[in-house]
Amino acid sequence: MKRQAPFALVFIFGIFMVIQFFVPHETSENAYEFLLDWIIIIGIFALALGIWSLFKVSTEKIKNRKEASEYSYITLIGLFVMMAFGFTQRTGESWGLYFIWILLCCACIVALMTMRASVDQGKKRMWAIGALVTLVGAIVVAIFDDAWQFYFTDPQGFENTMFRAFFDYVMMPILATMFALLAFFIASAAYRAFRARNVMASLLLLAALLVMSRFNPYLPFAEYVAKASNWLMNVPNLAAQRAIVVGIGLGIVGTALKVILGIERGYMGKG
Amino acid sequence: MKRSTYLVFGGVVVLFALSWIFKSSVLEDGVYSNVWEAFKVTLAAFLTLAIFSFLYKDNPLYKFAEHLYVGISAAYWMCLAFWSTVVGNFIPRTFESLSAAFKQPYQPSSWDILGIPGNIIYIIPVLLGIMLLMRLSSKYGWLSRWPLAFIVGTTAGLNFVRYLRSDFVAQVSSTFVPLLGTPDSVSVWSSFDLNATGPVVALLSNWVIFIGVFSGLVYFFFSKEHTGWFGRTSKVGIWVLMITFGASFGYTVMGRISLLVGRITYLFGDWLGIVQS
Amino acid sequence: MKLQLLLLSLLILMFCVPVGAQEDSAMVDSLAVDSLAALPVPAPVTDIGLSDLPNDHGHAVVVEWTPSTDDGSGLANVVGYQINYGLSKDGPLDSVGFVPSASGSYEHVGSKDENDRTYIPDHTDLYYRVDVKTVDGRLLVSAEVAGPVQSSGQWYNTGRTAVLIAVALFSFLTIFYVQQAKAGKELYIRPIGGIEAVDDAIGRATEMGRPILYVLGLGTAADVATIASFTILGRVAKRVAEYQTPIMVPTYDPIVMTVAQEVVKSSYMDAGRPDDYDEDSVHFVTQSQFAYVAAVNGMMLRERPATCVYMGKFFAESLLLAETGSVAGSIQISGTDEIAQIPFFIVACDYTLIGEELYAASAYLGREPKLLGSLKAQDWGKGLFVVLSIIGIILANFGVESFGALFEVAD
Amino acid sequence: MENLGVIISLIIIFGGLAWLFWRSVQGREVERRIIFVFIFVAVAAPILFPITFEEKATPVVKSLFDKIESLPEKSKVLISFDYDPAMQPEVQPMANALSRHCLEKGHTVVFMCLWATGQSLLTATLESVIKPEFPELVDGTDYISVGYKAGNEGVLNVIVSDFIRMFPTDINGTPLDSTVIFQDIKSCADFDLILAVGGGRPGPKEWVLFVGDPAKVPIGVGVAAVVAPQLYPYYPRQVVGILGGVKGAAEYETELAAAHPRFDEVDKPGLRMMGPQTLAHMVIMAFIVIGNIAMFRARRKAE
Repeated sequence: MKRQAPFALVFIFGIFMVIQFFVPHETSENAYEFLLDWIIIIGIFALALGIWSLFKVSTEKIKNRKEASEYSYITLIGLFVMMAFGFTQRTGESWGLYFIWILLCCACIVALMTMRASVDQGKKRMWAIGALVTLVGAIVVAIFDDAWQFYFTDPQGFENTMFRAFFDYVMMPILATMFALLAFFIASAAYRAFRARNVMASLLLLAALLVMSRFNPYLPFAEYVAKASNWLMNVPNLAAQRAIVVGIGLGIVGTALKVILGIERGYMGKG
Repeated sequence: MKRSTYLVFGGVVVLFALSWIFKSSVLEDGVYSNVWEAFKVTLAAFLTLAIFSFLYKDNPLYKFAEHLYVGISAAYWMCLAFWSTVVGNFIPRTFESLSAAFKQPYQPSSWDILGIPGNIIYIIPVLLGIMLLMRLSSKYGWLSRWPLAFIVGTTAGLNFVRYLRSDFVAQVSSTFVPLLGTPDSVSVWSSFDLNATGPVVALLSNWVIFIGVFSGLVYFFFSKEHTGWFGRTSKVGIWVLMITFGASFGYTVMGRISLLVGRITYLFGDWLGIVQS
Repeated sequence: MKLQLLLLSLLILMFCVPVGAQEDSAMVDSLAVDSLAALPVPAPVTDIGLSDLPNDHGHAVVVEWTPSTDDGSGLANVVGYQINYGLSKDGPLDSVGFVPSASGSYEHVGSKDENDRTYIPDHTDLYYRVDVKTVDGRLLVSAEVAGPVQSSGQWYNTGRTAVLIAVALFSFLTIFYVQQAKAGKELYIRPIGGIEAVDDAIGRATEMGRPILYVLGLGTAADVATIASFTILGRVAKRVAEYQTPIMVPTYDPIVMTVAQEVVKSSYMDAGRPDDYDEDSVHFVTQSQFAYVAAVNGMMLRERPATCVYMGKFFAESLLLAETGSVAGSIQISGTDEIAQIPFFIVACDYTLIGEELYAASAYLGREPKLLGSLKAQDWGKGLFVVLSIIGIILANFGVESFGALFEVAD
Repeated sequence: MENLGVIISLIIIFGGLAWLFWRSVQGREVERRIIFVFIFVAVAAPILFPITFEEKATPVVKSLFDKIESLPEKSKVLISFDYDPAMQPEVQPMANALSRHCLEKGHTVVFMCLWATGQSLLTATLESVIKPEFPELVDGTDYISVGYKAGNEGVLNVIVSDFIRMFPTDINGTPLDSTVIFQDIKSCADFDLILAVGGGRPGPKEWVLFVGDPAKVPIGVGVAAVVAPQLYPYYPRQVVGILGGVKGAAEYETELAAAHPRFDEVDKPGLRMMGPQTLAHMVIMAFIVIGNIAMFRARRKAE
């Protein structure tokens, strides 16, 4: 029962989705939308598991004094502060004691993490008291300060200046810069790997050089280079893509069928 | 941490503060927004440089930016999931009073299964979700396989038919290109004309497409030994693949450089103000 | 800040301009009616035909007509046609759509939701009228109201028969070859470079006393590439458990994390070392693409894995991961079905499984003959593709188009 | 000062590459950080000191330029702005350069758009390019903007035989009948050249199919880089010339500045964006060559 029931579920829902594809009727369509909604809802619970895993791994790192473990504090402070921003918003013009509250929250998180990470019982108790005190302080501030408030029923948090600022000036620049690192890596990868070692590598190298040289204004035959690279991108590329797509399609179909029929069970750890 | 680390860190903080002060004095507007705007721009520039420093080697600045980014982005996705999925997707389908509390228009399901109204059925995914959380318990951990089985089964069925359709059946007819003539229907396939505008080059392109697809597929044959003519065809196949991989690598360079141009323009323009952004 | 302002204003522009421009043209249009009212009136449309849209869930009707004789020829002053519909022949009809000149049909697809503005009831009489819109913005109301017609949903989509046949054929082939394999028939599978490398790479990590990094990519558990990757992970984890080498599996999706934990745990049990399994070896990072990459890159440079395996769905981060891996001095094995990223893996990794090879690897590594059965079926699929293509190409040379139509699949 | 910066950075880049090249002949590899520095300089230098390369116009661009150049004065040209702000960085430079060129040659130009979003971008060109740079030209006599009309391909179907029927007035509400320009323009067939700038649908392709072919008017197009390959099949029979992406714009700007020195001074966004791209591509290609030389030399040494 424990081992077989999940595979029965896989089979039932798999076959259902296959049949659904051929039935355009409203009932089948509704069932389809229903099932997709279910997956999304299960995903929410999974996200909770994920956040728990992030918290646990971060504290374990500190506990085991792994390399760069101090930085785990930054991760968790960032996590909880950003979440706090996402659910609060000021009610008037002034921020009141908002930033004191944020600081208290940070202190509480640090105390909690250190408590979890410390081995010594006495220290553990001390940090537990610290966490409790800051927590009470944060709650008191939250109750008595009415310059800002929590919003759980309406996405005011997205409008929070701090939330926006963290998104625009912390997340976005880092994201764009990580993406921009590719400009450097594409160069170093090209240098390292485009070597005419054998026929295959030479073809790879020549095609790349040809396409890139459409940016060289001093090259003779510039027009033919541009045309040839256009042709490369249009014709052989189309052919290769189609061959790969058909292969991938069949691979996906074959694997999915094996999963539905219970032949492939590796994803449940039973290879 | 080593002493040099502290020194570097201290130096960076001082530089950051100097840049902040300088920036606040340059910006116009009220004093408060001045300082705040300058802080934000300087912070973004600092984080940009911290990520770029990874190119030299792993260092405390990169570690700082990395860990901060992980935490903040996880929280961001969590908030997004709460507002878009829980509030936007789940709550309106459950109860009218609950949707009213979240100021969402109530979307009752217009049909029912065996007389059970649609909104009650939404208890099932919640139960499955709770079963997933059971994996934290060692005794009932096995229950968490059920929701996973549900997800995998549903999506396997979904992908099975959809990929069979889009990546197989629908691809068949697109290879039907004439190889011997009727140039008019051909010309769409080609952009390579060498001013000979023409049927010849277009036809050549069709041959290339045909041979490329054919030999590429032969390369992907697994159950036949790649020897003899079969092996030679598969070799042609992998050559065609390599040419196109090289070409798309070369083609992508342009886009990546544009991204870097964007970042450097931010540093020189928005932050340092030495070029027009 | 300037950039933000610019973006914001562009965004506002994008939203405002169509509305503004629409109003503008409406204003000009009314002007035109005054000054050019003397223009001749184009002929109305004729022969309006109505039918239920086939192969759908209902709530949709196809309207067809013969275009006005002044469309493109004659007076040539027709810009398009406006389609109107209503529930009674005499009652008011609502405008539902507009098509440009020279077109003679319109699919009126409505919502199935009763509260929606565009709702069309099923099994109810509907009436349609097609009006002609002229260049000076006038609408010439047609006298002919066609109808009634009823829309309804179907139980079988005839446009998808080609897929049904493919499903039947493929399932038959797969089951047939799996049965053959179970019966003990030997199936030949050609060697695949990347797969042979996996075992060696695990051995290398053990010798060096360094961990193995396994990246499942950005796919969710809904992507088959990720499912294939789970099987490969199972195999790798089992070997790792036998050699007692640490494994690190940072994940991007929480559901993928739970499945991966399950896989690794079972593999350790199969290897007879359940106590060595560390739950935290498979952990969640974040659901943001580049934050995930930043963290994995940091991990590579700090833990210095001897081997990095990337299997699953990858996007722009492929090259970031693979280049950092090479800085860390790891042997790198990759496999993805994301076509745009294969070039980067080929360039930066030691071994790359191209597209379908990823799925083949998951069957191959399972080392169970019955898993290989599907590979044989896949090969038959490719063979069939080539044969059908050649038939189609020969027919295309003789101008036969109908063969291609057999493979068109309805939406 | 600026020239000095350009010279110094070019010396650094090419001098450095030459040094690495010499090293590679001795069979020595380049460390990855050096590559990173080169890429950074190659991208940053042209941003700091606008380095522009002489873009030699490829024949597809050159033929469109020559067409406009060779038309007799007072020829009638139609320019259509069929794009939205997302495509703007790529195609607006082309639209500006083409407008400049036509007006400088003394052609009468009619501006219009098939995209509602094109109207504001058209206004931007009128206000920031045409009015300041051609103060002597009169709206309504030398050029005219008729704006946007809803109807997509339907509009093209009509204007191919009767222009004023679709656009009775210009953007200011003046009846076109009363303008000087439209005294001898009745339909699209009366234009000597149509320039379609855009990248979506309806766009250049629709202009070719619905107007260029039936009315036998030469059409020149400016498109976003991703769409360019789709238009090549129409060149040179149905399309006079194609400007593809930033590169096409840059080539046209160079050609324009060479033929009409007064435009050497104006901002050339196409060329400006090409600087970092060209340098970075050249640096990457140079490194590929260096890597191969190093490999072959090292291999020979080992033997």
